Amino acid sequence: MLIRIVDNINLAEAYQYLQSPTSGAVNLFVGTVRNHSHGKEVVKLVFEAYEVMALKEMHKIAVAAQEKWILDKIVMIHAVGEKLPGEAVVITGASSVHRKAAFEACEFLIDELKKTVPIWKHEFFKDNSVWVNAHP
Amino acid sequence: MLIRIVDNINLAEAYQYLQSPTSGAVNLFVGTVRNHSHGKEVVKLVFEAYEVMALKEMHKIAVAAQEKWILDKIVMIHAVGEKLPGEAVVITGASSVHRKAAFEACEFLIDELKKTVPIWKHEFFKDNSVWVNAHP
Amino acid sequence: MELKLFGVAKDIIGSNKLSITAEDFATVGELKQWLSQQYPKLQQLRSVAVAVNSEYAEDNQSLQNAYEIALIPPVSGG
Amino acid sequence: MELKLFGVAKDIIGSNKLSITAEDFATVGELKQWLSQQYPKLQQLRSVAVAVNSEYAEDNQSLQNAYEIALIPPVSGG
Repeated sequence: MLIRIVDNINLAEAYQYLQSPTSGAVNLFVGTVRNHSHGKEVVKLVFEAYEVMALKEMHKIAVAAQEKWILDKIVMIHAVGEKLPGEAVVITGASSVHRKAAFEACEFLIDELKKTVPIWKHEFFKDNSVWVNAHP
Repeated sequence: MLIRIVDNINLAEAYQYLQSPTSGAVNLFVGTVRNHSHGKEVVKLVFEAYEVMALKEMHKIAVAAQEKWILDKIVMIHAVGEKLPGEAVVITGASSVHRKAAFEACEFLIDELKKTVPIWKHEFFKDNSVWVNAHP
Repeated sequence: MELKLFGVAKDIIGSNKLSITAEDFATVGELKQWLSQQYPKLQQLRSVAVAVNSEYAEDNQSLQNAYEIALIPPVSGG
Repeated sequence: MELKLFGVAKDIIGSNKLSITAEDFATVGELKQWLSQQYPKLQQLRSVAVAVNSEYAEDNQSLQNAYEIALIPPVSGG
């Protein structure tokens, strides 16, 4: 498994890692910065991670995916720092013999990442900023 | 929508097309050549397309996906010619505001492509070759 | 008129096209019937469809106005 | 010992770390209680977890053997 916190997401690197002659299917999810959120224009996002713990939690999720599906390879890469609208902030991916497992595992990886991995998104609008999800 | 029959799959081109500042989610499926099929070693695949009809059928599938989900962009790219184990033969992809639609649409695109698009896979083993799916 | 052939159908018939006279066949179904008599190995396929003007055609469809006809053996893209 | 602070917790407390004496708190729960009294705005958050040695910790977990403690406000990666 390729599990990393990076400054800049590299899709080609993720695909290169996942692709293998024993796999017939690769599924990749890329999360990107939207220019609107809650009806307001987003200027930028800034991501902050508790890196050592984030890597551990991502590793646990990847292991859980391997227990649920028969997978060749798994990728989880999250960016930190300032990201502008359109830019990639996260990649999850899985390769497998058949496509169903790759799709299901890739979706599981991003769903779980959002629940437990200690990374925080600071959303900047023109006139204010919020830590996403912080308040009920 | 980006719908093409090509000699060589280009993942970066597919992602560039899908990515947009109004989207928060991109899902990409890449089908690749496996080195084994039915327990035998695969030497190569050769894909043949009835190109004008294949493009029309892919277009219909993309339109059907747009009717089922709210999507930003759709990609369907299939390669023709000789492909070796590990090489990419098809990409489907979708971008959307939220990830659920991107995942579901991307899977729909590849599922439907396999059912109706007039493209044929000739599988070459060491000692023989078969047209995949031809016989019951 | 030319009948376009692909995949296993090309191998069975031994060419990538076949000259036919569309007027000899009232419908797609009649063309399919004639082909399966001429090339019995086509009957062993999982399915055989016909495309008229690069669209899937039903058996009862006429071949009048056909400017492009193709035989579509079971597809296996992806 | 240093309590690591992230995200909105860092903003509320006004620093990315806070010096604490782990021996003052028998459990994670006691530390959380003390923090929410010192920084009442923490109570407005959707949730506050504590990580001990970079693993999520239950409220009844001891802080003995803790070499790294962090406050984990609601995560929002992805």
